[in-house]
Amino acid sequence: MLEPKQYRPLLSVNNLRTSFFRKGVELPVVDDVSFEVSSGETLAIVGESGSGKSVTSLSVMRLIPSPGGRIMGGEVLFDGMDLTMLPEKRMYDVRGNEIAMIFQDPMSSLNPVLTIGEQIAESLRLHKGLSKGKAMHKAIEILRTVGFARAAEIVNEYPHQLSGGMRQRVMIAMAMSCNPKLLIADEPTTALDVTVQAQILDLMQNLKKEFNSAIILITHDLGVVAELADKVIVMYAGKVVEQASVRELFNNPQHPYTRGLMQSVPKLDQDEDRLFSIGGNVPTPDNFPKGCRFCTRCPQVMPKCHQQQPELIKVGDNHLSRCFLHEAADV
Amino acid sequence: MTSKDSVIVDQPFVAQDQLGSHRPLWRITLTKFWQNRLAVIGLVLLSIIIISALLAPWIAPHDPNWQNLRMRLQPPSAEFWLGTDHLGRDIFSRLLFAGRVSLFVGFSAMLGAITIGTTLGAIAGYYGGRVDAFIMRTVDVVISFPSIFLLITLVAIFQPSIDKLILSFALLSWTGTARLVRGEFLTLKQREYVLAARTLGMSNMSIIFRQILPNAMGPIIVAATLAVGGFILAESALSFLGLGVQPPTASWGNMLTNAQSLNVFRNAWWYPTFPGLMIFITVLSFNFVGDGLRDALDPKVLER
Amino acid sequence: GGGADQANTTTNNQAESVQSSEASTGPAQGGNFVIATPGEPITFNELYYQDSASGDVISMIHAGLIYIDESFEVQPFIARELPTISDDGLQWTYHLREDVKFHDGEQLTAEDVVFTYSIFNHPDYSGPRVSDFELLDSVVALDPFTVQFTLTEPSAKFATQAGYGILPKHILGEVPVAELGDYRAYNVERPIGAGPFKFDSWTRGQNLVVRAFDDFFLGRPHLDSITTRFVGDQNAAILLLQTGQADYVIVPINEVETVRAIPNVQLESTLALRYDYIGWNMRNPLFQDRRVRQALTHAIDRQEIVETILNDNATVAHAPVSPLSWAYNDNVPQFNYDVERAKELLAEAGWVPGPDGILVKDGKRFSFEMLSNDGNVVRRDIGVIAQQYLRQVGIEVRPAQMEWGAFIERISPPNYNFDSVVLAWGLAIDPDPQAIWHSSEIEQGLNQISYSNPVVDALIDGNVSIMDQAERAERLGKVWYALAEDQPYTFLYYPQVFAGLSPRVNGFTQHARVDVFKPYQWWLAQ
Amino acid sequence: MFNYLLRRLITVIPILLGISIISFAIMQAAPGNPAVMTMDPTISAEARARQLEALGLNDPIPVQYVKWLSGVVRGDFGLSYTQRRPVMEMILERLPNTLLLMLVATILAMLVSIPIGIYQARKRGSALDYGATVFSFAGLAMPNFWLAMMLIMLLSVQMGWFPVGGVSTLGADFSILDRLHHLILPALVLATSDMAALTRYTRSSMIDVLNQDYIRTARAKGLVERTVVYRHGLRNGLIPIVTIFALMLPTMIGGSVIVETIFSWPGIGRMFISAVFERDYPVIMAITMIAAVLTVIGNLIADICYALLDPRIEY
Amino acid sequence: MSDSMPNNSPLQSFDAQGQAQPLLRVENLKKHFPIYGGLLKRQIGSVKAVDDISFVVRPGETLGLVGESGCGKSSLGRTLIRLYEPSSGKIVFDGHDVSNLPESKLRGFRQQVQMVFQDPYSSLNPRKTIATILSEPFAAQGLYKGKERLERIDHLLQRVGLNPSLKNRYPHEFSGGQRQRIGIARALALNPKLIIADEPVSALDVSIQSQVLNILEDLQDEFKLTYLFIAHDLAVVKHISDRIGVMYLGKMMELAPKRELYSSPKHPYTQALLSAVPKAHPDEVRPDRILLKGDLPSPANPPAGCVFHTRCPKATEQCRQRTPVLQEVANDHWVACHLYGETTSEQ
Ligand SMILES: Nc1ncnc2c1ncn2[C@@H]1O[C@H](COP(=O)(O)OP(=O)(O)OP(=O)(O)O)[C@@H](O)[C@H]1O
Ligand SMILES: Nc1ncnc2c1ncn2[C@@H]1O[C@H](COP(=O)(O)OP(=O)(O)OP(=O)(O)O)[C@@H](O)[C@H]1O
Ligand SMILES: [Mg+2]
Ligand SMILES: [Mg+2]
Repeated sequence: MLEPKQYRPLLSVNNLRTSFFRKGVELPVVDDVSFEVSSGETLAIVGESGSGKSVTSLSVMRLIPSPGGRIMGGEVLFDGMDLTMLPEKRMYDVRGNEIAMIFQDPMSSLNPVLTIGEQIAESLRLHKGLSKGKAMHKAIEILRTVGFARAAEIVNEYPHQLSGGMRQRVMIAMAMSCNPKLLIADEPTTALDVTVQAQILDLMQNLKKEFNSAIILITHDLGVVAELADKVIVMYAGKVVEQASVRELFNNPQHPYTRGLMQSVPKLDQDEDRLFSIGGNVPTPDNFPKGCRFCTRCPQVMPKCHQQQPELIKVGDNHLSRCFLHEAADV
Repeated sequence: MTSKDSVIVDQPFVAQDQLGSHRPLWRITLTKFWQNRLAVIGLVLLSIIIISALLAPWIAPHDPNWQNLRMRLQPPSAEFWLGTDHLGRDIFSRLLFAGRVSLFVGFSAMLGAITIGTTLGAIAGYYGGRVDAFIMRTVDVVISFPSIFLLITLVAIFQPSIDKLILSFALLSWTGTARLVRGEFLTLKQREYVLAARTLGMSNMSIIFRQILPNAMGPIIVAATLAVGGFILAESALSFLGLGVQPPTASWGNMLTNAQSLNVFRNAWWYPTFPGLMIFITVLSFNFVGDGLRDALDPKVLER
Repeated sequence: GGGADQANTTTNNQAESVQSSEASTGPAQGGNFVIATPGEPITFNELYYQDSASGDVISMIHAGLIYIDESFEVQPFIARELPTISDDGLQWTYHLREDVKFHDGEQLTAEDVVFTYSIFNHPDYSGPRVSDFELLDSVVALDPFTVQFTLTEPSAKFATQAGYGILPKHILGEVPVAELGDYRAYNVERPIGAGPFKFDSWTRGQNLVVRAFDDFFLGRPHLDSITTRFVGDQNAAILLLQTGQADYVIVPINEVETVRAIPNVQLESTLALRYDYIGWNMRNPLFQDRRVRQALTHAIDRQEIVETILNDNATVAHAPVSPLSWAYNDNVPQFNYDVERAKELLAEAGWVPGPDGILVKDGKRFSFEMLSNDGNVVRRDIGVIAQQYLRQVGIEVRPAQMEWGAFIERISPPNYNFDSVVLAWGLAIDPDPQAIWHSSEIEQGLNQISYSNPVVDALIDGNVSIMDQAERAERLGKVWYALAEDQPYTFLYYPQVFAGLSPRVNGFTQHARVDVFKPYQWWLAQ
Repeated sequence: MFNYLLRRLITVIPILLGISIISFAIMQAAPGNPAVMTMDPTISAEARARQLEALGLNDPIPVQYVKWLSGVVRGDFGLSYTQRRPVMEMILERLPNTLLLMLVATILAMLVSIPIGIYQARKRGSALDYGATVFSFAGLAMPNFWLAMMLIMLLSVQMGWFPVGGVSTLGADFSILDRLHHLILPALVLATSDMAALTRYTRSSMIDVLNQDYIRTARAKGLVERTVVYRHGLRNGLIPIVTIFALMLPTMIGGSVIVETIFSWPGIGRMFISAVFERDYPVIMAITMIAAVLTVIGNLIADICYALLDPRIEY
Repeated sequence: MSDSMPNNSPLQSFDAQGQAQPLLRVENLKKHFPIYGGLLKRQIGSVKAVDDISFVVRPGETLGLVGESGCGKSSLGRTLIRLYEPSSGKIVFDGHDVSNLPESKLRGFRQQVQMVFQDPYSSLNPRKTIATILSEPFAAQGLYKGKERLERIDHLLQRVGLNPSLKNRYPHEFSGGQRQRIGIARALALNPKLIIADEPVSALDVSIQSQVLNILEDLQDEFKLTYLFIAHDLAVVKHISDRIGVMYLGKMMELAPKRELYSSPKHPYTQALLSAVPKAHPDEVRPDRILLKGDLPSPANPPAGCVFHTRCPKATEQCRQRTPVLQEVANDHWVACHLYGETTSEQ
């Protein structure tokens, strides 16, 4: 799927650094993150809670809550333009139109006082200049594509009248309404039950084929990654620790964290006697270790790890990992 | 650092340094409070006011009730720092003593209202059912009472006195607290730590007092702080109508009663100004502090 | 005598010059005169009103047989002259003017007078004037313009009681007396009188307008109309005067200086027909000893109170009679400020200082409550001031204030539940001391402090039958003497009343007893 | 909706009954008989009895209550002790003035506080936010009679910009401008504390709302900030504010007592004060009940608005 | 006690199967929450959170309970531990019927059955130190005093892998995983026989989740604990349980030993549930997903007949009409579905 196409990424994030400030202290919540996504490609970002996945995606959208947070450096090249430099006015045209986003919690991500129709039509009227009636028409149409049989009625209903799975489908419909080139899905299924998650994953798979958009899929569920992603980056404490194609990552995880992560989840088709477990806790941004951020929990920690930050190192085709172990192996 | 116990083989990293520095609750609360500039200003002002009221007998330069009719409405001077009133009494000394009365009224009424409100609210919220329904219907009635009208009627027809004033204030203003506490109890009793306490076989009383109440204290304290200011203001309004604390006992409110005269307003600006200012500053400070406490005691700080 | 000469007038210089220049050209016609007052009237029927706000409006609308002038002399009004009184003092005959018309154009005749005065003694009459007419036996019209009153006993007092506004029989004649008090069609909505002004409109809470009555028997008033503006309180009234939105306000004694300071405003004043006092309830053993009461008066510096609190706008009182009255007599014992004397008297009465400095006798501390009503600023302060004065002689006073209703309740029969009270009496024109001082008034009347002195009783009995004023004055002088000596009250002072007038007001006469006096003489400079 | 309204109305009845019983009881418990107070102490016993009878004061207290209540149901609050005329009539003369004052004060409070509150929420930590915060605290701490007196002295007496009181210029023809001119100061004083409170509430409610996920969604859609704040934020932010409006009604009625007295405003607040001092119980009862009804209506309106604004509420 | 039981009850055969007497036996348990509404706030219906459920828990085993959100797992757990009053049915613990014991007599039961909660943030009182929280079980039951109590607390902390020196800290100073361990320590304090764990790892990150699961397993071995383990993550349940019950809309749909359940799920709902789990590896090829249509019906108004029939791909007319009964279709494998043989119960 990747090879024959001329490789020109739709989005390329280079050395992104986003920080929050608490009492004047900078908390580098996203630190030196780089990745690329092309049309038709799905990039998954995995990592534990607090590792900076959402902040990364919000940085792309330039929706970091401010005051409090700020993009400190790096560039976000989308279709050739650097979004971090774009005037706010131009950003309005990008958001929702060229890059759309869906969020984790469908319960709270829809405005409770506006009807579903109003909320979907809003984007269409704004970005596509459709009239009120036309936009509503289009909204019904999109709702059909995301699997609402009763689309014509749903447009007049309010979010609270829908179940979680339905709301998430509305969110997806809203995101897809303007045919965005890039869709960012921030943990779109985490809050949902498995059976509903299956419906949503199914829907996303179909949309991916249909629209040929690029997708950034944020999740902490490796199963979802295996199901949907083409490429994966693994984040830990604000840093990308490993990056690879999905097969490569599952077959040949390099970073001790990725490996630990994979071993610590119980699997349906295996009978493990005892789970592997990464001890300790994820460090919080106000006390990230000085060296490798994983050094406090790493089973293979070396003295060097406490001192120095490792770089991302190429460990295979399209496979990068941030660990001193690979250096040692090279030497 | 490693656990001595063999059971926990894979826990080598539970290190203290993972936890950051040890921050007891009061320290967090204090720090948060300290960050609120207005609240700190309020607290400082309040402390000054309360302390000087407490120390009134020692710091007042004059007998607050000593009249010198030949020295009526004297402007502020070295002898009378804030001037004299229409009976030649020293306003500064009276303000100090009046502070005791006003603060006493405010605090006592607050204690009454908060006690009633907390008790009933806790019972209603914790036990629910009929008790709850009964208490909440009572609240509905009392809360719909046009309380100022009732207050005026009450104090007017039963000769006003400090204790009746306090009682009326308390009886008419516990409803807000009751609703607040009930709401807190309704949510808190669903908290898993309360359920846990129940599964441990704790008695209802311990659960109410040891598990729920401490966690509901934040909003109660805030309400209490704001209430004191409210009552001081209410007393002054009644005093304006001649129905507050009765002379010769001085309260800030009734010092203003005598200052209502146009003559005083025109020719003795200091007389209406200072008691008014005291009320204003005190109430303002209570509100500042209450607001600061609201943030500082916000349980969200602790929950994540 | 010696009433009117006590009244004085102070006017701002500027205003005076305006006034004098206008005076030469004579009164101007027209204009709307604005009175600002906190009180709103209740009824315009003089037989039923009790409040001064109603009284003020009634003075504009109604006319009586006689009126009492600013020197407290009785003057004929609808009557052509003062009544002729039979030798036994029982028959009083009034001759009416023949040019008096009601506002609806009907002629006022003797029938109307008879009609009006018959109501007082009607068994169904429930108004507040019953006691005034207990001695009235009958009233008849001798001819269309002559009325004769017959009394059961001679009464000097009756001379002043013929001032009630005459009601039109042609309108009220059919109304049962029992319903008259609540007959709103007349009493409130459309009062018809023979006075100088016709009722025009009443917007409650805002204002009441009366208009000049063209056929008023003394000629059309100078003013076109008088508007009484109802305001929230005295302060508001004074502010209206200052901002030129009112022409006349009654100035409370504690605001006199305020008004005096307003440029161009005229301040009129006269001694009020009133005295303020502290009453000692003799049901309480504390006050049963005359020496104690005298000591109490000695201990309070009334002169200082007058000079300071009242800004000298009052005169120290020693007896329950106004200096304005012909019955006034200053030959009475005076108990002026003398702390030592007070202490002596208390010691004589057996009071000795206790451990805390408060006097004790038979194990009882000299401590009592001094009640006043909250409406009155000055009287409320007096309680506080008295507390300090009496403290000097070892007596503890606990000042207390009550809202007026509750206050009256407590000091009136059958409760008499008080130790001492700060209050004032507004006096009637006739100086009869019966109602307040006679021991027969203890059970039901106004003798709230339960004063009882057989000598005084005897002097009071029959005083009203003495038709000779000088003779009666002498007798009353003895009453004043006895009362002053007994000190059932500490007589405080006779206050002045003040009227604040806008600079354009002319022809205003200050009267000690009524706020609205001869409004038909008022006029406004253009 | 109809059912909901009906249900709410039904719950109002016991509340009003409770209030009336308590008020009635308090007045009965008061020492002495106020009706007697207005009578001449020297009148005959029969005349007195007759008057008491006429006022219905000879009945046992529960009977008096029931009579009173049955009158009230028919819109008859009895006769005023002092004025001897139907209380209802007296109230109808005054109530419109009070309502007008309250209405203008409410509008004033809304117009000032909501935009400021929103601005504060958007520009948290700005100088203006800080300033408005201090101001709204000051508004809450200011005794209103005090403020009223200061404003009169300053703006009416010293500067002469406003009349010192009353509803309209004497003798002048009716004009809206003149009315407004008289309304501004009393309405401002009446509105002050609510204005302050409302500003605080709007601020915190909007801060709350602007932190919600759906606001982030709206931003992610590319909506301009104005649309995000007003279309998506305000509608949600207003929902809790509606409750504050309901709470404002009773404080405003209460505030009218003092404001009307100071500004010589002929409303029920001022009438209440005179009635209290004259112990005119029928008037006191009537005004208390009317204030209660207004309070309850305020709550009702709030509930209805709540239901209208928030589609999640089921009725 | 057993004579009150109907003959065809699954309980009987469970008993017969079990090596020992069951630790917990649940018979026809219902928990209905009333719904109030209408003009007079009368009860107008009820949420059938737990609707006629019967099963046993054998000593020493882990019984897993799975099901989608809102299917009544927590309600069941809380009713079992008598946090909720059962609407009807019987709870027999260790041979004693505890379903109707008054609050005052529950003390003994409370010592033996404990609960671990889902939310590590709300399950510890934020205003109390860890030491206080852990001393509460002893205080409530009047066990141990003074120094001994403190020693116990230290011991408990060590058991769950926490440094006892941290005991004077407040919950907010701990991470989610650590808090969950404190919650486990509290449940362990009274040496219970049965622990009901209501989604103890759902709120935790994957890497932390395994720490807690391991501790639970270790403790079970050490103290011979019995678990009722509630979760919605099928993989986690499978990892820790011996037998698994699948719930749907307040009913038990299938109950079987874990391997049996995963290898040959019988109930169409179980089948759909299992097929919905995302694949563990990108290369994995699986038969097509069984996508359930529609949404979970409201437990206030469950469908008649089989509650699953509205979404069941294999539903027949009979499913719409009759409620299937849980019956044994293979060794220790129980299913409530009309596809497996005739049942007699009529609705
Ligand atoms: N508005 C904010 N203010 C301060 N810190 C923030 C804010 N938003 C996020 N952070 C911090 O940034 C870090 C990364 O947060 P982020 O939301 O990106 O994590 P995540 O990987 O998306 O986690 P999750 O899986 O929980 O969604 C966290 O430590 C968080 O505390
Ligand atoms: N206290 C309660 N009062 C009323 N209804 C309740 C109560 N507790 C739970 N319910 C209802 O009972 C049903 C079952 O809820 P329960 O919490 O037992 O589900 P669950 O399976 O634990 O779900 P989850 O996976 O979300 O925890 C739900 O519809 C819920 O709304
Ligand atoms: Mg996130
Ligand atoms: Mg649950």
